Amino acid sequence: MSENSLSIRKFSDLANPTRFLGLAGRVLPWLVGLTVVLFAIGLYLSFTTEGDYQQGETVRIMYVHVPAAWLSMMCYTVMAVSALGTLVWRHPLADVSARAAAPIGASFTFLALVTGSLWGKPMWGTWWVWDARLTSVFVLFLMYLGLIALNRAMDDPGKAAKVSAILILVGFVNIPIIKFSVEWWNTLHQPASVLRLGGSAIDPEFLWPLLVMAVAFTLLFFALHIAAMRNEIWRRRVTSMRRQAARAAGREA
Amino acid sequence: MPISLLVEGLSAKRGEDLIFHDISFVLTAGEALVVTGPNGSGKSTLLRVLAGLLAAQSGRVLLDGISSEIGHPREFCHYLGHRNAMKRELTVEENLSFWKSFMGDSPGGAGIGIEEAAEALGLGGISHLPFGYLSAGQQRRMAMAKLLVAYRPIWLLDEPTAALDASADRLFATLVTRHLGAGGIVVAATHQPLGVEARELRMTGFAGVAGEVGH
Amino acid sequence: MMTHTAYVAASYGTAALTVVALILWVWTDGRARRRELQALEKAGIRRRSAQGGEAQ
Amino acid sequence: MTSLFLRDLKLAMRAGGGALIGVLFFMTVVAVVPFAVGPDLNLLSRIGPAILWIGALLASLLGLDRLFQAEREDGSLDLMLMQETPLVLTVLMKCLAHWTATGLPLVIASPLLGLFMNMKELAIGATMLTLLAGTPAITLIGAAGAAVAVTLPRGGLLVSILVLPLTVPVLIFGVSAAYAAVEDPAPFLPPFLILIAITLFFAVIGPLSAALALRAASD
Repeated sequence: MSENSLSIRKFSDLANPTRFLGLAGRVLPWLVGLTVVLFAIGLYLSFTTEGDYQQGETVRIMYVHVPAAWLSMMCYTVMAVSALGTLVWRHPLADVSARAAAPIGASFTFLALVTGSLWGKPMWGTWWVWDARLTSVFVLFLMYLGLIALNRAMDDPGKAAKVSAILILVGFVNIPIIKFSVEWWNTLHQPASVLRLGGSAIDPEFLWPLLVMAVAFTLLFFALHIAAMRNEIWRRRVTSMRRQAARAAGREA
Repeated sequence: MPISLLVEGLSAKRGEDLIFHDISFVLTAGEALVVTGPNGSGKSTLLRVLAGLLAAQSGRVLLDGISSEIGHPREFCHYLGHRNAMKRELTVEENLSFWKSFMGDSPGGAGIGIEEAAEALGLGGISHLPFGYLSAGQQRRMAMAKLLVAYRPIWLLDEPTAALDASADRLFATLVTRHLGAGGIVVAATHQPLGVEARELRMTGFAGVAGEVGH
Repeated sequence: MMTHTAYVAASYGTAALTVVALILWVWTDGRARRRELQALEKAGIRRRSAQGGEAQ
Repeated sequence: MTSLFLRDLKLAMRAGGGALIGVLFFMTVVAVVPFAVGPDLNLLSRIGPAILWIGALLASLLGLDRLFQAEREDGSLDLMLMQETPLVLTVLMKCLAHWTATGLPLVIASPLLGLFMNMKELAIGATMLTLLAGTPAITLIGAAGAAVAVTLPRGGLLVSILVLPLTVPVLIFGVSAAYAAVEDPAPFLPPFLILIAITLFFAVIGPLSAALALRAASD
């Protein structure tokens, strides 16, 4: 009970944007440093470990592709949680978080698509197949872009917050349906894809660099997300101060 | 050579209705004409005909005393309509500098700087704000700053002071007076007194009945 | 296997490009906002909540 | 004149602008096609250029109705009508800005979508080239439709209906040039040159008729 209230207090402490800015200022340098170190280790590992005897050099693409794909999904989850925060708890930072995450999520999804297609070309002989997994990632990408467009279309952040939160949640509920229907759609026309890499269990040889890179990318995401949230808070302050300036100019005259 | 605006036997239709008929007047440099009359009497229509935005049914609008060859008198006119012709998304500065360079100056004068123009309307220091952030009165005043950034000898003003408070009203009156003093011509449609020495054209609002020019 | 190296290089290259672009965007955005805030503060505009916070 | 170009670009980029929407619509429309026709790569690569062209055509009609309507709503159009600069030039400038903000991104995004349609590299390049040459024609002839519908409160759909039939020649020669590049016997250049000629022709009659319509619609 007391533990619960403590956690609630911490949670609402974070709700104060000024306090968030202070915290972000302290956390960011550490986060950035850790990210750089992990990337250095991850990149070293991913280029020194041996290539797969079947896939050759291209297996190294996995070390950026898999983390990017993982982040594309995690970012949407972060946005969905933020959307819940906006609608249910009315947490003032939730909407900032959702708004800041959208471009980052779109970038990582784009990265996952591009690296996936660069991996697919030598492996499958084509840049793109309308395979269930690829297709759902592409749909996810379109959803990110739609959310960014929605955010841009409304200049009042208060109004935009609720509407885009609703859209994010609708999308989140829809993702499993999309995935399911796409899988069903594809297997209807084409035998199950043989183009999955999960055929053989991942060798520890590949596991280590993959893990390190995944953690590094995740930290990168959080660093970017916190920095983007900070930017968004600043942007809103600038907006409110400008409105205030306009009002002040009216009073003087 | 001072310019003058000649209007001869002007009449205009909106759809099938004759709004006004056979209006004639001559305005010489430094003169102002205030067009008054009840709603729907054709004040706005007259201004739009003068601005070349509506074709006249008969009659013509001429400019005298212009040395250069001109296509249409409207090119020497500023038209301040009901709408402000400013983009909410752009800053005041971006709006004004666009109109300044797009409109250019008529021969015989030069527009003033943007910050200077905002200053003249009592709104200095906020031209970096997006236009949409301003209140209705401020927006109207910034739209008036357009009159100053690009030089036109003739100002056509449609209800210019409708959204303004008393002090802004006076400010605008001094601007109009200064424009007249520099040899400009002003035609304004208004309900309120403009606060400027002007002739008056009363529109009766009676289709087909001419207005009378009083003093 | 030669071309495979090219694919690897291309994918790492796009990854680096995307990440750098993202970082640059966040960073320049932050700097522009901070500059705007400073300009507004220099113009003598304070947030009302900030004034309240100092009074406490 | 450049100030008008820059202002319209800025407006498109700013919040609420239409620069992003067009590309997004393009991508969504093209991405939906495989769901309808099935993921058969051979079929997709065969119909790819046509699908890209239809997507680009629909996407460039999007937002065209606001070209003059937004200017009319805030009174800017009145001032543009009054200036010494010929209205035709003003319209042409607005078209160029509109194309740069909405048409050019379509051209840039088209290779990516070409990959999704499993098109050959040559086909992708040819389609991109024809889009680059052909999409300005859509904007230019669309301006005439936008000017005609400027006073209508719900002109958006009407503009599309008015303009789509006029863009048929663009579609015909754009697609046939794109196919000619891939299929050997047909030469690429003749349809492509006709496409360019159509664009140049529309660059004249589009702004001219739009300027006439704007003058006539002014009230």
